[in-house]
Amino acid sequence: MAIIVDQDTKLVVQGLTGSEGSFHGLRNKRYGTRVVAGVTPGKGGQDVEGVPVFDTVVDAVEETGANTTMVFVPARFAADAIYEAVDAGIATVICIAEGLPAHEMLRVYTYIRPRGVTMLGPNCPGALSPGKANVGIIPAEIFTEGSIGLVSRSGTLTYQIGHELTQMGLGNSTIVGIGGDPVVGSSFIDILERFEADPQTEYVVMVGEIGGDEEEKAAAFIEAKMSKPVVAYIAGFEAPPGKTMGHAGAIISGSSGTAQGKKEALEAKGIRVGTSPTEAAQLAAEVARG
Amino acid sequence: MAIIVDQDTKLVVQGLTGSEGSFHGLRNKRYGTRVVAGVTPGKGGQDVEGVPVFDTVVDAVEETGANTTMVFVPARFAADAIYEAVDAGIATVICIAEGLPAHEMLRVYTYIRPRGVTMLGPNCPGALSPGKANVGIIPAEIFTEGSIGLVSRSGTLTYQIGHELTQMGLGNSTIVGIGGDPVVGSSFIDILERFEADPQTEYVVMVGEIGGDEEEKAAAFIEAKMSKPVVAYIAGFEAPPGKTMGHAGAIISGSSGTAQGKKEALEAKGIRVGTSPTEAAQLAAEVARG
Amino acid sequence: MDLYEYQGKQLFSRYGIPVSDGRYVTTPEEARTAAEEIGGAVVVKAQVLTGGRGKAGGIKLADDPADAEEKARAILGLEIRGHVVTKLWIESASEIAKEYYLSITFDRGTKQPLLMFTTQGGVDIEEVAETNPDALVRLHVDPLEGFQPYHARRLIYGAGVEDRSEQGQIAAILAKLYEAFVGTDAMLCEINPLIVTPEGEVKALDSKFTVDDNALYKHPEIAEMRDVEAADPLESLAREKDVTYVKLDGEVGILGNGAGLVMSTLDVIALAGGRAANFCDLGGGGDAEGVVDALEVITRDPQVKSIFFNIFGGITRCDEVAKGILAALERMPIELPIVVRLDGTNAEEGRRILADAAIANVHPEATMLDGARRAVEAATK
Amino acid sequence: MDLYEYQGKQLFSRYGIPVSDGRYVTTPEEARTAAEEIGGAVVVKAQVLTGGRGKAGGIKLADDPADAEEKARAILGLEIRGHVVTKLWIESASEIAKEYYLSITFDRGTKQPLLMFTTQGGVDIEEVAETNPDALVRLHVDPLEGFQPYHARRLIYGAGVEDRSEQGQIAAILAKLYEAFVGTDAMLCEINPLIVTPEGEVKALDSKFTVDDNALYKHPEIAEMRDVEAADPLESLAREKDVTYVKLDGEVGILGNGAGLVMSTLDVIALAGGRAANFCDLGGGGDAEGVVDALEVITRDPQVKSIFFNIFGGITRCDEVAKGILAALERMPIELPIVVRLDGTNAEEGRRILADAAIANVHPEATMLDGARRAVEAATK
Repeated sequence: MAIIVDQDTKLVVQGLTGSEGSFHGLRNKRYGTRVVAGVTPGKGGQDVEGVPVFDTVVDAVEETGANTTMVFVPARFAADAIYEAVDAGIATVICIAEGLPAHEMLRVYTYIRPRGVTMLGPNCPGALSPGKANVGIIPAEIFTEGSIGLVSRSGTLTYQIGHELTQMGLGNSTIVGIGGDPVVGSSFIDILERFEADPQTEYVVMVGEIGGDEEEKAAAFIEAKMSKPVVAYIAGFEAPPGKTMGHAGAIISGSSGTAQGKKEALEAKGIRVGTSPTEAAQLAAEVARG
Repeated sequence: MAIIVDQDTKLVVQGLTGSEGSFHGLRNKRYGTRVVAGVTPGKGGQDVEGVPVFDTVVDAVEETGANTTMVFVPARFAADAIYEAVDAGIATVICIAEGLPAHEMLRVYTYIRPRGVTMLGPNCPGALSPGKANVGIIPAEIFTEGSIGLVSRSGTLTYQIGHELTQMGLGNSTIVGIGGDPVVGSSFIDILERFEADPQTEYVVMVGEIGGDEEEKAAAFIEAKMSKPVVAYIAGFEAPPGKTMGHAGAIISGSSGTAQGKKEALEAKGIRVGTSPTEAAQLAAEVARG
Repeated sequence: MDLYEYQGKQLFSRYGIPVSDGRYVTTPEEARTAAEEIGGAVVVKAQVLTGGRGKAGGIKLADDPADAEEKARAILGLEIRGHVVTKLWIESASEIAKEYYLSITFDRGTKQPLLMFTTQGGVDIEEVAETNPDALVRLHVDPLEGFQPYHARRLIYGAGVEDRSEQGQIAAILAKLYEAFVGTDAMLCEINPLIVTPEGEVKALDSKFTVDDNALYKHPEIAEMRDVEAADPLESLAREKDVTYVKLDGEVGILGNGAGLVMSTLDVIALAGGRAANFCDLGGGGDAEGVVDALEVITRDPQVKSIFFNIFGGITRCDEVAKGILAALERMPIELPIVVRLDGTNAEEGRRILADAAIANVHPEATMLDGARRAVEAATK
Repeated sequence: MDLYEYQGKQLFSRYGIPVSDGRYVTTPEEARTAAEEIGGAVVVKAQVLTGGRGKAGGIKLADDPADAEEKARAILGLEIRGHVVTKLWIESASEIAKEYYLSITFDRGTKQPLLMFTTQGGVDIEEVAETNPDALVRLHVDPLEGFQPYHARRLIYGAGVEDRSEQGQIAAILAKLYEAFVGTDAMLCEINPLIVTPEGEVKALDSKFTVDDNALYKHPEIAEMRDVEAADPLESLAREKDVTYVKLDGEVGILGNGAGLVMSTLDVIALAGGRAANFCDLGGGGDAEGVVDALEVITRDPQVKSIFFNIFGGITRCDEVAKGILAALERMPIELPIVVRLDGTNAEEGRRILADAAIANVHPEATMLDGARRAVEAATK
C-alpha cells in the first residue's frame, strides 16, 4: 500500500526539460517511479532520455495515462500549471515550485478542493514510498521501506528525521512533505487521515514547526480519530519572535503558534514530542518496538 | 412525500417587505406553507403580518431555522441574495426574480452546484406540492393533490397544463417551474431524477419549449434511467425562427432547438408528446388511467 | 444586443485587441475624409447587423480617398438581407497571409464560456465544424477558475499554430478577448477572420459582439450604442413602453403573459386554422397600465383583425388585466373583436369586471382552445 | 512587505477609499510647506514600521504651518521602538465623532480572506477581541465567490451601525478595500481607526498594509515603495544577493538549507549550550555561488565566533555546497572555525571534496547534533 505515490503512479513532469525538472524527474525515474511524460509548451514531440515530452498536459494524459503530476515550473507559472493538470483529469498534484503568490494559491486551493484532488506543496519536497515510487526531490537513498508514516511541513527537516529513523533501523511507508508556502494543498490532518487508512502504516511521525495552528488542529484530530500511535517533533523553540523564518508559514504572531504552545497542545492529547530530531526518532523507535 | 417543498419547508422570503414579496409570501403562508421569516436589510425587527423580518439571512436562519428561501428582490440584487442565502446554510433556493445578468448567474451556478444546493429559477414560478406547501407565484387553487409530477420551463404554461390536468380530475405530487432565464439552477434531468425517487409521484408531465437542448438530454435520461411513465408537451412550433420569444432560452439558432426537433427526439425514445396543452393533458390522463 | 462591427472593434481596442485604424462614417464625403486621414488603401465596409455583406457587395477596397468616396456612395443605400445600409466603417486595408477564427460563446448548455479556435478562418464557421470538425478546437472555461494561460496553449497547439510569434500574439489576444467577454457581459465575442499579415502581425479584421440585455445597466456606454433608428418603429414603441413585442405575419393579435404561454398560444391559433399577426408578452408583472400599453402597440399594426387575450394569472393578476382592457377602451377607440380568456390569480374578479362592463366587442371565453377558435373565426370573418 | 501609513493611504486613494488630504515630507521645512498647501490645522505623523507612535510622541497636532514645522522638528529623529523617524506624513486634521475598525486579513488557517469590523475602533484590536469578542464581527469570504454586498451587510448590521449614510459609506469602503486586498496581493489591509466625522463622513485615518513578497513582481509600483535605507545593511546585502538572512544575538553563525532544518538547528545549538548569532537559509537551489554569497553575509557580522554548515541535500546538492565553501575561502580570508555537516543528495561527493581540500579551519562532522556541539565549543573556546 503506502499513500499518495506507489506502483500505480504514472507521473507527468511539468517542466521536465528544465535543468531541475530533468535532474529530479530522471532521478525519480531511476528510482523506479513510472515517469511516463513531460510537458513543456513548444517542445512537444521531443523526449528527455526516452520520456516523451508534450505541449499540453491533456496530450500527455491522453497518450500516456498519466495520473500524477510533479510541477517543476517557475512560481509565476505554477498556478496555471496546476489548473492545467487538474482540468486535464490529473488527480494528484505535487508542486515542488515554491513562492507562489498567496492569492493565486488561495484560488487554486478553493478550486481543486471540491474536485477531490490530492495536492502536496507548493514548496514541498514531494512524497516517497520507499521501494515503490519517489515523486519529488527527497533523497530516496537515505530511507528504507517500513511501517512508519512520516509527514512534515519542511523538506530538509523531513530528511533529517527520516535519516535518524533509518539509522535506528526503522523504515517508512510513505514520507510526505506537505510544503512550506503560506497556503498548501494538504493539511496534516489530510495526510494523517490517509495514514490511518493505510494498511502498511503502523505508526506516524509528524514534524511540525512554529506558525499557524495546524499542529494544534492535528492534535485534536489524532486524539479523536486515530488508532495508530503518533509521535511528533516541533522545530523553532529558539526562533526569534516576529521574524519570518523563510517559510512564510513560520511567522510567530503574538503568543500563538509558538513551538512551546504546539508542544503543549500535542502533549495534552497524549502525543509525545521530541525536542531534537534525534529525540523524536528515539521516541518513534520506542513506540515501534513496543 | 413530494419534492423540493413540503411540510418540512421553513421558508424565508428575501424581499418580503416589497409589494410583490409580501403579496406572494403571504399568499404562500395562507396556503399553509411555513413562512418563518423575511429579510430586508434595514428592516430587521419589523414584521409583515406576524412574519418577523431580519436584516440578514444568517439572522433569519439562526432565529427561525429557515431551510428554504424565496428570492423576491430586483434582478440586480438577486445574485448577492442567493450567495447570502447559500452561505447562510440555506439548502433550497427558489428565485422568482427574472433577468439576472447571465454572467452573474453563471458564477452563482458554478458556486452553488458542488455545495449540493437545490435551486429553481431565476425567472421561475416556484414549486407547489398541493396540500403541503407552495413557494412562489403558482396559483395553488387550480391544482389538486395527486400522483403526477409536473416540470416546466415556463410559468404560465405550467398553470395552463396543470389546469387542464385538474379539469380531467388528475392531481399533482409537485409542480416545478425550473425557470426561463438563460442559466437556471436546475435542469429537467435534475427534477426528473427527483420525481423518479419520489414515492408519491407515479407519472411525470414535462413541459418544454424551443431553444437549447435540455429536452433532448431529458429524452435520453428518461429512456436510460426512468421507470415512471413520462409524457411531454413542447411549445413553439409556430415560433418565428431567429426571434427571441421573451425567454432568452427560447432562441432558435439554425435548425437545432426547434419544437419539431424536440418532439422527434422525445418520440424516438418512446415519449409521447402533445401538440396542445389539452392534448398533453389527455395523454397524461390516458397514462394515469392505464 | 448585437453590436455593429465598428462598435465591437471599439470594444476590442478598449481591451487592447489589435484592430486596423478606422473611422465610422455615414456619408460619401466623410468616407473621403476618413480615407485621407487613414492614408493608403482603405476598405469601405457596410455596417449592418446581418451576415453576407461581402457577397452582397457591401465590402469594397478603395485605392485612394476619391475611390473611397465613390465606393461609399455605391454601398450606402444597398439593401443587404432586408437591412438598408446607412453606416460605414472605413479602415486601413490589410494584407492577409493567413485567416484564423477565434470566438468566445456563452454556452448555456454547459453553463460555461466556450472558446473556439481554428486556423481555417475567414469562412462560415458552421461549415468548418461540419466538414472538418477536428480543425475546430473547442474548450470550456470554468467561470470561477477563469481564463488561464493554459487555455490559450490548448487552443494554439490543438489547432497546430507553430510560429512562436503568432502563438504569443494569439495567446495575448485570447486573454484580452476573455477579459472583454466577462467585462462587458457578452454572450458572444467572435473574430472572423483573425488575420496574420505578411509581416506576421495578428489582428482582428472583423468583429461580432453580442451583449446580454439584462446586464446593459452595468454598461451605459454600451447601452448607448443601441441603434434606435434601425429598429422597427412599433418595436421601438414597445421597447419604450417596456413591452415585449414581436411582429409576425398573420391576422390575430396576441396578448399573453409569459413566453411559454405565448408560444403555446401561437401553436393553438395555428391548430385553430389561423395565424398570429404579432404578439405582446405582458411578462411577469402586467398591471393595468401595462395592458393599455400593450393594446396600443398591438392595435397599431394594420394586419391585426382580431385580438386574443390569453392570460393565466400567477404573478399577473386577472383583475388588473380586466381593468387594463377597460382603461384602454376608454382612452382609444378599438373596434376590433377582443377575445378574452382569463384564468389563475384573481380570475373570478377579472371575469366579473368584464361582465359588469358588458362591452360589445369584448368576448370572454372559458378555455384557451375556445378562445383561439373564436379569435381566428373573428379575424377571418 | 510592510508599507508605511502614507504608502498604504496612497493605495487606498487609488482604490477610491477616502483619506484626508496629505503630503509626504522628510524635513521640517517641507512640513511647513505641506501645511501651507493643505491649509488649516494639520496632523504631523511619524512614518515608522511599528505601532505605538502616538504614545511615543510621534503624532502631533499643529495649528498652523509654523507649528507644523516645529512639531516636525520635534518628531524627526525620535526613536520609536528601535526605529528612528526620518519620514513624516502631514495631513489635514480631522474631527472625530466615532472611531471604527475595519480590516481584511489573509487567513492561512481557513485559506480565505477574513473581514473584521467593529465600532470599537481606535484602540488595540486584540484587546477588543479579548474583552468584548461579540463586538468584533468576523466573516470569511470564499475566494472564488469573491466579495459580495451581503458581506458588508453582515458586518454592518452585526456590529450595530444604524445610521443609513454610515452604512452606505462603510459598505462602499469595504467593497473597495476588498478590491485593493485582491488587486495588490495583500496579506493585510487594516484601517484603524475608520472614523466618522461630526458631519457624518466616513474615512480612513490610518492604514496598515502588507503585500505578499512573492507577488511583488506583479506590482512594480509597490515593489518600488520598499525602503532600502531603513533596512539593516547586512539584511540589504543579503536581499541583494537573494539570501535569506536573519540577525540574532548569539555567537554561532548558521548556514542551513530549508527553513525547517534551520529552525531545528537553532534549537539544537541551544540544546548544545550555545546561541545562534544569525542564520542564512540557502533555501531550495543553493549552488556554489549562493554558498559564497551566504558566507560573505554571515562573516560580516562581528558577533560570529564560529560557523555551522548544516546541510541535508535534497534539491540542494552537497557537492555544490562543498565547492562553494572552497570558492569562498579562496576569495575571502575566513579564519573562523567552520563546522560542516553534509547529508543527502551527493553527500559522499561533497564530503570527499572537503576531505581532499583538507583545510585547517574546516571541520567535518557526521551528525547534526555533533556538528552543533563542535560549533558551540569552537565559538565559546
